[in-house]
Amino acid sequence: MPVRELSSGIYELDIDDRKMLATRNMIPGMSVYGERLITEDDTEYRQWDPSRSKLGAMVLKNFDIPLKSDSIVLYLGAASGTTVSHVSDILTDGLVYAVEFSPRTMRDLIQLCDQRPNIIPILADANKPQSYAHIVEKADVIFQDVAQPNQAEIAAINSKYFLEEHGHLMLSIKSRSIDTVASPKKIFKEEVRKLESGFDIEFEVLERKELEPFHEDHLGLVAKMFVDDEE
Amino acid sequence: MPVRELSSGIYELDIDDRKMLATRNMIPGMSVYGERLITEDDTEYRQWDPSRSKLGAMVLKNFDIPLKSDSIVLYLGAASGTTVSHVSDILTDGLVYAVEFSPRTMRDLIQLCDQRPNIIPILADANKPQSYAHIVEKADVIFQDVAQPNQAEIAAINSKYFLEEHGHLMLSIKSRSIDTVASPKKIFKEEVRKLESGFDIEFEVLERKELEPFHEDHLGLVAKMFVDDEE
Amino acid sequence: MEDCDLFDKDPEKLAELVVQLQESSKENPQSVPLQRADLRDAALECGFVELDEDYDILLRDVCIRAAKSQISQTDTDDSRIIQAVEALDDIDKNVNELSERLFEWYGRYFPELEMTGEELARFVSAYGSRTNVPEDHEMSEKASSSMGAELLFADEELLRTFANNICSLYDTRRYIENYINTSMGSVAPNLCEIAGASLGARLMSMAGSLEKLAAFPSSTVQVIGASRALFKHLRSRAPSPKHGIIFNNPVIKNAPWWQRGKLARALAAKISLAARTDFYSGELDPSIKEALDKKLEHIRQANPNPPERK
Amino acid sequence: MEDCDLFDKDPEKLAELVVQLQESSKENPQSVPLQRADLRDAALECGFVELDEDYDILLRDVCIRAAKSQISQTDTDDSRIIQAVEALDDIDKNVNELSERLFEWYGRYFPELEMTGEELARFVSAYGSRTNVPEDHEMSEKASSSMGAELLFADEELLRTFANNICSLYDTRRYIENYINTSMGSVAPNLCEIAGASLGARLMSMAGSLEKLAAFPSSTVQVIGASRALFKHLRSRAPSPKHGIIFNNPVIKNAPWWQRGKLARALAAKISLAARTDFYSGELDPSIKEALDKKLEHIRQANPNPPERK
Repeated sequence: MPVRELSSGIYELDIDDRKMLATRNMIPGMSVYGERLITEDDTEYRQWDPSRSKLGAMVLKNFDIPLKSDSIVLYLGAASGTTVSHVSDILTDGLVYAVEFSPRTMRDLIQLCDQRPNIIPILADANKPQSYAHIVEKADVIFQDVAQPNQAEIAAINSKYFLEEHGHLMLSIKSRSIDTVASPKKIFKEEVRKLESGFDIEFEVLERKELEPFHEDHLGLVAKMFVDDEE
Repeated sequence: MPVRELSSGIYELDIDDRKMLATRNMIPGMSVYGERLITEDDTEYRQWDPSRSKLGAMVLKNFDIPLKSDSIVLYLGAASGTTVSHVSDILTDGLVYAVEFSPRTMRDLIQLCDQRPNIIPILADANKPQSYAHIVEKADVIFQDVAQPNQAEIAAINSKYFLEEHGHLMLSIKSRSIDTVASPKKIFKEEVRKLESGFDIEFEVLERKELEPFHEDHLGLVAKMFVDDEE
Repeated sequence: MEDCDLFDKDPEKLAELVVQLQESSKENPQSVPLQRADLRDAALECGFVELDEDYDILLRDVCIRAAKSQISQTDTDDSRIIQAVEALDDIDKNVNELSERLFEWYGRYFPELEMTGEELARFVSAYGSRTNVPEDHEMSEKASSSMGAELLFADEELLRTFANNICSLYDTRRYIENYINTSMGSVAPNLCEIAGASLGARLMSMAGSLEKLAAFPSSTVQVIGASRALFKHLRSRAPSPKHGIIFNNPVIKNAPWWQRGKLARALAAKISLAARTDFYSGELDPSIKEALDKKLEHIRQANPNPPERK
Repeated sequence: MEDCDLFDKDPEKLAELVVQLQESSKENPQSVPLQRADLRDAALECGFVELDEDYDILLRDVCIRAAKSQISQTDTDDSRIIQAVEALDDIDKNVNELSERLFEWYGRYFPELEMTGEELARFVSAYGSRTNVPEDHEMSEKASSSMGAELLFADEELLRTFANNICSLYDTRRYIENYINTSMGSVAPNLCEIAGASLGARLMSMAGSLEKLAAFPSSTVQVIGASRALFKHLRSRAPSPKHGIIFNNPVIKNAPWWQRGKLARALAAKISLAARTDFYSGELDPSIKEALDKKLEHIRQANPNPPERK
């Protein structure tokens, strides 16, 4: 079975002539959310379903994924940990701070944290980064997937607090959380404009693509902060 | 409130500028299937919903309805008696033989018969008229609404047994019971052809109209038997 | 018209007569001539009734009695099993939904429990608050270190009552299953032996009756249940069905994939034969099972390996 | 960096500290400077931990404990009532479905009974076969002349067990209702007085919490529940909703149609005020009810007659 590494810690497996996205399972034998486990050459892989993960979809949409094995990641909108578990697989020497707002969802996420040593759970509102600024350190990558109307603003204030000077912001923008009526294209344009010049920090957008067919009306985006010399 | 008699025992009421089909309630104060009761000039009427009754739809589609107050009616496919109850209202001096095949449905129909003296229930298969030929007399009108593939044939054999020489056959043909794939128009044409010349008795079709918008893919039809001199 | 005297006017007896006549003429279209004496005229003529209205009243009374008596006879052995199968399905569906609510509700107090369904309901019913879990219980450690909230007494009582309801429904479920197993053994012994009690009952339920199942060709028996899944598939997003419910039989389910089609055909043929034997004789015929086993063995031996890829 | 000595390495205490810091800084964006000491560097520098990995392990332990402790605190008084309301809805739905099955099943044996729901379940549970209905029972005549089939003993036992399950669910339903009534009186006394316990609980459930309900403008309170019906209307063929659930309050429901809009606005305003009072003070304030009654009376007096048709 051919295995190809698409990006650091992210693999493409060929099974019965069908390609499958996967990460190496940090806890062999343990399936997190019912996903398939495949063993090849003594290594166990976990299937990564791009239709259940914005990050997974971004991989298949050929984004340059800035995650390395030793990255520090701040993950905003961790939900019950489907994607976080794959990030955890990738960060064999790194750490992911997983922020989630709903106590009910955090309950499931904590069960995942109990098994995996590189996830740090934080029950908090991503709108209020000051409430977890005591704990979270500077991050190489901020990944954000929150279903709120002010997605760009949340990205900006968290980047101000936590993004390393040369770090990357990865964003999944859901148009329907911002406006249920307006056209997604128009919403995406406006959100990109905000990121580029709408706040007191500015971003350089490196890549942007819609995440269809995996996720309808979602834009994937990777950006870097402009480093302000005055600061 | 204006009341207009559309046909013998069938009324159109004008309520708040909306027209409503109705019959005079034989058992005042009693609603049979949750339909509305309206009293005007000491007479109680029962609303007759054409979307729940093929016969009701035929009235609103301006068919010439051959029912008189003293008619003898053979009703094939009586179901739980929604339409039969209105026929019973119309036949103040007549009688309706109500044939139904399903014991479960007959249970409900019998509750109706217990209240109304002019309905005679018969639990039998309309495909086998000989099984109720001991009981049923010659009828002025045969009304048939059965969801079976051989609808025309059932009409023919029952007419042979029970229809008066100058009596009327009223038929509701459901195309989807005959063929789920073929076009309703084509099916209706073929059924009419069968009635006109497909059996050892022949019918003269007096009126035929589709029952939309009250019932989709249903044809309403009124016919007379050709009286065969040899017989 | 002297026949009149043969009958008395007892509606009960007349109703019996009507049912008998109906039954005896049902299968024979020629039994009743088209040109026959009009019953109403005859009754009036011979003075059996005096007035038209008397005839109407008597006829209606007789026909209502006849229909009622026919209805009461529809409670056949197979129809009772079918009712039980349908009740079982309803209980399954509803007990699942109630169990999910219990899972959500009790999860606030012991999220680490990882139990669902009956196991969860029995646990909550037995212990209530996780502080009541005995030390030697395998969940004891999880209970003491749980992130769940403290369960107050009033809520504990509520949750236990609710869990008891769910346990009772699971008990009833089991009771109905036993009923089906027992009844199938006497009502349809051959079907029971060939298909198993549960699958046999379900086939009868989907066909509508043992009589209808017996009338199906075996190719139909093979896909019974698939059309239901097909509707479900079309309405919701359930996966599209490949086979009828007979594929739940271990003979098929545990077989390698390349043998399944052939085994299913053989099984369906014998199920069909078993249903017919049950309907017409009602006696267990061990030769059906013997023939089936032989046939299945033959198929297995003739197809030991998967076919080559084309 | 001498601060280090102030803390010991007990993860439990550190977790408490984390939760405290989080709570205290939540509402104040300026409380934490952008340029702040890196906790990891500081911890390593002052020797609080020796290695990077030690820091990771400790931090994770502390954060998991903090999150768990925050979760266990989410079991608030209003959230318990909301759980009960949701359980009530689930029980309603499922007990209805099970009752329909009992109606269908028992109908074979006593179709004339004309009972449904709890009444039917109590009847079947009490008598089973209709031959057991006592002579002085109002159904006695119908029972003896029924067209239903004879109920055999095995089926009777099954039906009674099933009916008992349904009765127990109705009992639990009532138990939960009482729980909601009692709890509402202490958790949200004003909301309870103005809207009634059941409607008040339902409003909280739909808003998500007492806090959220208190934050809604009264115009929103007036239509809570309508959007739910709207979704239902869009998905299935349910009728389109006209009003929110506050229209279930007798004040509105029993009013003539031309007064309803005005009364609903007044009621919604006071419900909103009541929710706020409950959330911020928790004490019953009788003046809200007095003001509401006055306002309602005023509306009734000012609009005695239906408006003229245009």
